[in-house]
Amino acid sequence: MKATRDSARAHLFDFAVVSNEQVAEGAWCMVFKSEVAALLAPGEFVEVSVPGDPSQVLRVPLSFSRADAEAGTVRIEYAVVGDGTRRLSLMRPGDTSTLVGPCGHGWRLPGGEGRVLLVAGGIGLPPVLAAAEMLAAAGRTFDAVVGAQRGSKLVGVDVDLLREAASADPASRVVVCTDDGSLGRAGFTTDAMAELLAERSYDAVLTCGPTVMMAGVARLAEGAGIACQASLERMMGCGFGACSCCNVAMRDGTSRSCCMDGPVFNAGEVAW
Amino acid sequence: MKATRDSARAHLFDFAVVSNEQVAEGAWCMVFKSEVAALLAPGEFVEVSVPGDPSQVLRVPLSFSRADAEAGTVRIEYAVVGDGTRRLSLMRPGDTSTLVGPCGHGWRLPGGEGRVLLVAGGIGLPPVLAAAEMLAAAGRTFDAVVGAQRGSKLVGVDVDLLREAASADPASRVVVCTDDGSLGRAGFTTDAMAELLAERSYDAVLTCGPTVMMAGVARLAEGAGIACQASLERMMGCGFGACSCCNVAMRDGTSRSCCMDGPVFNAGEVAW
Amino acid sequence: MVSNVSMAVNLGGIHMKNPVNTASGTFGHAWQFEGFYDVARLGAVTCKGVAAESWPGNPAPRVCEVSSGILNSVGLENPGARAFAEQYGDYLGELSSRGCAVIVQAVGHSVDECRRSVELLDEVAPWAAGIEVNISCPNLARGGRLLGGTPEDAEEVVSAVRPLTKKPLLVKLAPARVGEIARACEAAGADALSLVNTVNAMSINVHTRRSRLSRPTGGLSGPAIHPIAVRMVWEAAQAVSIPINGIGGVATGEDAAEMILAGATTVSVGTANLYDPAAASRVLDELEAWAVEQGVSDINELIGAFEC
Amino acid sequence: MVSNVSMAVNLGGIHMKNPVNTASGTFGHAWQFEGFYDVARLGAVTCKGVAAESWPGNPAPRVCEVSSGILNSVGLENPGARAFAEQYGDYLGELSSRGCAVIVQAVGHSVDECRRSVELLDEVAPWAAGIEVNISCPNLARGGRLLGGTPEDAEEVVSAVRPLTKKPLLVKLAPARVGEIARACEAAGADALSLVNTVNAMSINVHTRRSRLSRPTGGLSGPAIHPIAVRMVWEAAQAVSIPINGIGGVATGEDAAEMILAGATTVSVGTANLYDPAAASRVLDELEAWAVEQGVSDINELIGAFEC
Ligand SMILES: Cc1cc2nc3c(=O)[nH]c(=O)nc-3n(C[C@H](O)[C@H](O)[C@H](O)COP(=O)(O)OP(=O)(O)OC[C@H]3O[C@@H](n4cnc5c(N)ncnc54)[C@H](O)[C@@H]3O)c2cc1C
Ligand SMILES: Cc1cc2nc3c(=O)[nH]c(=O)nc-3n(C[C@H](O)[C@H](O)[C@H](O)COP(=O)(O)OP(=O)(O)OC[C@H]3O[C@@H](n4cnc5c(N)ncnc54)[C@H](O)[C@@H]3O)c2cc1C
Ligand SMILES: Cc1cc2nc3c(=O)[nH]c(=O)nc-3n(C[C@H](O)[C@H](O)[C@H](O)COP(=O)(O)O)c2cc1C
Ligand SMILES: Cc1cc2nc3c(=O)[nH]c(=O)nc-3n(C[C@H](O)[C@H](O)[C@H](O)COP(=O)(O)O)c2cc1C
Ligand code: FES
Ligand code: FES
Repeated sequence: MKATRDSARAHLFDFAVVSNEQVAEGAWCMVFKSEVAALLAPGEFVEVSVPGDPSQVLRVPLSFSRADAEAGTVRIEYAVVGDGTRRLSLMRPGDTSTLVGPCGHGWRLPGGEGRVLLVAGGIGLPPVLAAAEMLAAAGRTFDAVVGAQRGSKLVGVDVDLLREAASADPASRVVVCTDDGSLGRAGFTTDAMAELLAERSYDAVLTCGPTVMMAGVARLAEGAGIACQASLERMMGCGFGACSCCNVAMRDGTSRSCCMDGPVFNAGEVAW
Repeated sequence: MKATRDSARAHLFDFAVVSNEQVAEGAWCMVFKSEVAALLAPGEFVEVSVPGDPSQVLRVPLSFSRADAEAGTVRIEYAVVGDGTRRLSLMRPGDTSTLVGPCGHGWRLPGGEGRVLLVAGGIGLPPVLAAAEMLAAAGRTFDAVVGAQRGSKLVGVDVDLLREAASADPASRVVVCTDDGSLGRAGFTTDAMAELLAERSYDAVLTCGPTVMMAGVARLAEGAGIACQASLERMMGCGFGACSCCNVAMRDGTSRSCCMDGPVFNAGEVAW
Repeated sequence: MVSNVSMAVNLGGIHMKNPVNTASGTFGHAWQFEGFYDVARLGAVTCKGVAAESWPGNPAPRVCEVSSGILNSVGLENPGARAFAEQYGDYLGELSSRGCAVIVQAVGHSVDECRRSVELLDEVAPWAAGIEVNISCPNLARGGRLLGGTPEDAEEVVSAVRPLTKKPLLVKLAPARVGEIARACEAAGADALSLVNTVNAMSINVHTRRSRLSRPTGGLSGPAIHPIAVRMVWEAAQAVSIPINGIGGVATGEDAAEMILAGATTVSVGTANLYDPAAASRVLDELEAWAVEQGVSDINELIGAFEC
Repeated sequence: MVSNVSMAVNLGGIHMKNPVNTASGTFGHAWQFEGFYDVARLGAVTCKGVAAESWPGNPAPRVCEVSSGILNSVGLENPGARAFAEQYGDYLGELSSRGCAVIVQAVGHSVDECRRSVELLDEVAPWAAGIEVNISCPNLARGGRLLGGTPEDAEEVVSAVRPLTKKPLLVKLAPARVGEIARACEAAGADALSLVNTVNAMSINVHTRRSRLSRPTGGLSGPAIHPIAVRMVWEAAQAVSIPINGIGGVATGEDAAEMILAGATTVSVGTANLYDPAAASRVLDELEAWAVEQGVSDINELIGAFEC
């Protein structure tokens, strides 16, 4: 595609924290108010500037679980894994900063009319919830597998919202699993997925989670001949195509930009 | 002098802000609680770590106007001139950080029993107030000249405390002057000083303020044959003798450490 | 901002309406910034380096954060000169007609490859105001040796490419031996110099004992290198009489002003674009405000006006 | 902290009970830190450089702040070797008997001056565990050229001073061409190398158009240079087989661990001592905790254990 002056989608916005609370072991949920809310599509992300340490210059890329255009609010969930996310967890209602967005290329509504399978692992849940709400709004049915290391790490409120999104379809199944069996069934998301694949047929699989998990999901989907979209993570320099830091190696030997061509890719094209 | 293991006076202390308010145009006053209070002598200083910007590593050297050993509190006054002092002004009661102190070598009680003249310019007032209280406690009499660019920049509460310290001596004079005449008499501190020197005799002059002012004060004192102590400022790397960044050139061609040999020097020895 | 200070400068034949440029590799192909401000307000933009044929670059991760800066190991990934012009030429040509000088950058793994990329760019980018040849990328594994790491090597590359274009030729230097190398480039016919490129550096994850990048080393950029870059611009400005485009950790108008005082004619904003996408536009406003404060009528009066 | 990891290392004949050292010029003469912690816990301390005769250093201001670092232009002010030993010898001798190796540093404006200061230090500092010769100070105006700026110059200085002491001889390098210069120093008989010294840099007050120091340039130190220093330690470690004392922006145990993984046997804490006076002691605790976490029984197993 040829770039034009109008190709640029990312803008700079202010945001103001509405709430910011711990929702699971190591996981926080923040709702903020920002004009970006009206522009975000499921699976896209924002680049947040976290106050408090000017020696750490980069923004933090974050997906969202819900963007409410009317209320002008966005809900993000994040794991505190380093200093940027730690400082993010210290922001209080009323605190303000800036973000860049919308960034990236989100979920594509799968073709066909059949059932969709969602597979989320750990902090990969937020964009999968956004996908569930997108599917529900489009009148599509889906099942979901949600996994975590242990129950205490699972963002329960997201699982509830996911069930809510699925509730129009009585046949829908939402399977929770944990590595240690402390909540739901014991085992990996891929185990649960394999069982579902054996029982039901799906038009598409949408997944987000740790890379190893997504690679497994992609393999299963490919084996079953089902189209699969995966939301990838990369260390990012900018989030809007300026630096080429976020490359994703593709099976065909080419390289794609995670922040422009992704973060959602056709899983079958990625060199896992 | 030979260094020994016990020569080191500076320690690391926590402090907690009790109050922090603007007291004049561009000037703030902070009272904090810290164990260093019991160790500080008038004219010494502390090196404060100001939170909020890890990219600015150095501590800020600050004199104090009063250290209350019993209450465990220290009162500092500071001008907001750059980012460190700006961040200091944002600290709120209850906020904590660390400081290094006591630093330096403070005022020496002047020999003799005669009257002492204090000359303070701008934000040089805090250590001069500490000197006034030291003199009062020692039963010594003094006059004071306090100058500022304009009235709005003068820390009035310090001038009041200075008057209070002088109040045991009915003959004491406290002269306020401003460059633009907006408060007290119009003119420089050195003008007022010259008039006082013509009228009264002094055993010693103690001064702190802008370098040009102190150089003028030192010249007048020398002309009148009066011993003069001046509290100098230098850009500092540490404040406790580790880096040699704070040198003061002396008349005899040698160089002294502002943070160890000073900040109070015999004005007559300094190469102004 | 409307002021009475003339901001126009001449960078070795590239006429810029103001001294603010962008650093190669940190500004995409410029269109990405149209959502943040009108890119045409900048004096110039410099595009990501391109080779004659496409390069894959290094595996991920390509970036990590360090104190006041970042390390990158992008490895000059690029689609090749023809694909570059195909995808971005229309936009860049339009940007140029909107009054912003567009500088394209040529890279190569050898003198010959540099020659081919300059030749190709000269052909496919008629809208370009100038061609910059990058003789400095620290990510380029070339027997461990930079394309222009010594005065002799630099002179060889510049002499080789100089005859291939009539456009102003800029040479982008690595942050080492800049005085000598600047002189060699000038002697070989460079019209202007860009400096500095990133500083070779390293960051280790002490838990895994591995590099935080996919390569052992990467290039350090951002505020951390600014004082080093200013010193090198000063050194180069004293060594040559061709104009200098100052690069390294410029994030504010004051940073840009330091570069100009040290002897730079123009200033490129780099890493700051990534975390503060409006940075270059803000730097321009702040730079102009500084020129006003300094009481000059022409920003050219401030070039090299450092007093020592 | 009591752990089962052996922390003792041998820096070219200097036996240290742990790898934590301090950087010359940032630790006074060590006694200043006794108010912050028991200095004898450190593996070693390195004293400020001294010449045969006293040096005045540069005028004020000698320091300014930049992003994640400072610039200094102290200019090696020192009282001369005899006065140094006179004032600090008793304390340093006692520190040495408390189990902390004391390294003294020799400086000179010429090869001959270096010779004289090494000779004098060898005489007046019998308590010293080793002598470091600083061939790298960027503040030393010497026709614009560093004492050991090229491999040839470095070899000349080291060869000249080597015969003058039986103590372990360390050589402190500037941050340029470290691989080649490290090899030259090793060939000339150095027992160990310290690197890096500060990076020559510049900071201009754009309102006054003057340097923020009393000199046009100064030396950059602190966290900003850490990734550059780690890379140089790695480069030097691959070039020589004598041990390396890694210096540059070390403020945490992780910073120290990076140096060790890159090939340093010991690590010196520098600028961090100034703003965080307990830094070196804390770095020691954090480094030991890291070694425990890495599951080794001897810290020596981690030297150069970077996996690339
Ligand atoms: C498109 C995208 C969407 C994301 N959405 C979410 C989300 O909704 N919720 C969430 O918790 N996290 C999300 N992440 C990951 C999040 O950006 C990182 O966890 C965060 O940047 C870490 O910053 P830090 O300063 O706390 O940690 P650091 O100290 O910088 O790093 C801690 C650890 O996190 C890894 N890391 C750092 N940055 C990234 C990154 N950009 N991508 C992957 N790993 C990284 C590092 O390698 C390191 O192991 C997303 C990442 C991307 C690229
Ligand atoms: C012993 C001593 C005692 C001091 N006591 C007081 C006091 O009681 N109240 C007060 O307001 N200030 C005092 N100062 C000055 C104070 O330390 C500086 O104003 C402060 O460090 C500036 O920091 P900043 O980050 O806000 O400004 P910066 O942005 O660092 O600098 C702003 C301006 O202040 C100057 N400056 C910075 N640091 C110093 C310094 N250490 N000494 C002199 N000038 C400096 C700079 O040259 C610049 O012009 C004292 C300084 C010393 C050395
Ligand atoms: C992600 C990234 C990619 C870069 N790519 C290039 C490049 O293609 N060609 C080049 O000459 N310099 C490249 N550079 C170097 C910059 O142009 C610039 O010289 C350097 O980053 C210093 O400036 P800064 O500190 O403002 O970023 C790149 C820098 C970064 C951070
Ligand atoms: C104020 C100051 C004074 C210094 N004096 C010396 C010195 O006398 N001799 C020397 O070899 N290095 C000197 N250095 C350099 C340090 O020893 C060290 O090599 C450098 O600062 C890098 O380490 P750092 O980033 O941890 O500070 C000095 C550094 C500073 C900041
Ligand atoms: S993160 Fe910069 S291009 Fe994708
Ligand atoms: S400020 Fe470091 S020695 Fe005085």
